[in-house]
Amino acid sequence: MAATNALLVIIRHAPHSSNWLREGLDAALVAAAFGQPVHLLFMGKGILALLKEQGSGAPGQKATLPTIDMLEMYDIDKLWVTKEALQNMHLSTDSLVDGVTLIAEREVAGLLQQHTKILNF
Amino acid sequence: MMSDQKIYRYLDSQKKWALDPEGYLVDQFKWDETAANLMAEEEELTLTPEHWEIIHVARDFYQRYEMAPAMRPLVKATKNALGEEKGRSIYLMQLFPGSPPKRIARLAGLPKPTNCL
Amino acid sequence: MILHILTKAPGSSAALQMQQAVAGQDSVVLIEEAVTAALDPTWKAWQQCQSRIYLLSEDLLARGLATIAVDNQLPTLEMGGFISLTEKYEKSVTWY
Amino acid sequence: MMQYGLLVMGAPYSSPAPHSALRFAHAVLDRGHQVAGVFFYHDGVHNASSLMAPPQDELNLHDAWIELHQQHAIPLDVCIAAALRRGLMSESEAQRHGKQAFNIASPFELTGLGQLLELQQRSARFITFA
Repeated sequence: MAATNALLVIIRHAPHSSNWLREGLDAALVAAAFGQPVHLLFMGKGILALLKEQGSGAPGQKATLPTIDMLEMYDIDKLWVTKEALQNMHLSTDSLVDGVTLIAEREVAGLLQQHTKILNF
Repeated sequence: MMSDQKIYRYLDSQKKWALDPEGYLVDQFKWDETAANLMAEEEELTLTPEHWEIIHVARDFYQRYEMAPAMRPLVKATKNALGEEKGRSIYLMQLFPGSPPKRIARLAGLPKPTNCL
Repeated sequence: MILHILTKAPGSSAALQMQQAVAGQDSVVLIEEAVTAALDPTWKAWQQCQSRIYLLSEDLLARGLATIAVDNQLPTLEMGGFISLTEKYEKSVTWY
Repeated sequence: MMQYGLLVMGAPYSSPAPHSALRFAHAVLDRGHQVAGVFFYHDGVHNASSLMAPPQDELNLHDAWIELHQQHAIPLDVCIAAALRRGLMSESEAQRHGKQAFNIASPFELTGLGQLLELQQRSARFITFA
């Protein structure tokens, strides 16, 4: 993949732990709302945002899953996850929402190089 | 219950619908078509079947994604529900002049789109 | 080419994720809690980013780690050196 | 001479990020560069609270940012959604939300996330402190 003007938003925090996840996704949505192409890279516990069986509303906060589902309405369709991160958490792709693209951990560095704009959450 | 619970005024003389300082419903669950018509009247807008289609698109969007739609996703949701002809920002601007996402959210009884979006 | 800024200690998930993301030509600046890396000369990143990884001396001094960094022959830089690196690298990513 | 954009996401006195960002900003300016703007997001929005009252002999971060603004006319933008959620608001927002008090005033400006993206676009260098 050649250099891209898309904004890369890196998501590294899990739902229901802090507001990093929500505020990272908000930044991605706003960029997309302004017409900027946006790509998402999920690292570490950030992957938990993509679990398809997340309940709603618990505990007293807005659920993440509806926002993940909503990404396609903003034409955000690149959701990268590394195979190694999945393995570390003993998860398989079956537990994740549709539309996730698996990459190898050694591809992460290249991905960062290709994007001129990066926001890390 | 949404975060903004301060009652600023009422939409109707029977005080059935409380509004916040910006004219949004304080209690989303009290929304019905009568409330929508009253709010539209305040805005000097007459709701036609074309308006109602879009209001329902916005309500369905909120049901599914738990967020009132900003312009871009609203256009896409309209396109998905009602076809290419209507799924364009110019069409929404004609029906709801000014800021369609904000006006539609109000009329559809949704929380106002967050300031950032 | 990216300048990576790490603010958390080696062993933190921020540090591990940064190590995954560093490419050949990148540099790394360790600031805040990340300067505790001075205590661990066996940290993998020292090898991974040889000669392109630096500790911010102000943050070392504040934590009483300056002498240890010297003893372990680890490269340090002042705030001015940090600015120089940001001049050299168009992009930066902070890991926290 | 280059334009630097700074993103601050750490809260005062619970994260060293604001101190690092301030020191970095001064060093950048000493080098002859410019700071195009500082954007406060996530817990960084607390930097904008005018009700911050640390002990007298400690640096008041709120005042330090204002000093930076006064000396170099650097915009201090605060994400409005992140701020309101955390109980930080300007007088007009307080009225709009029916609140009794407010703690954000000029030169801090409540603004949308669009400003963050715009700052990133127009800065030759964009550095995050979190």
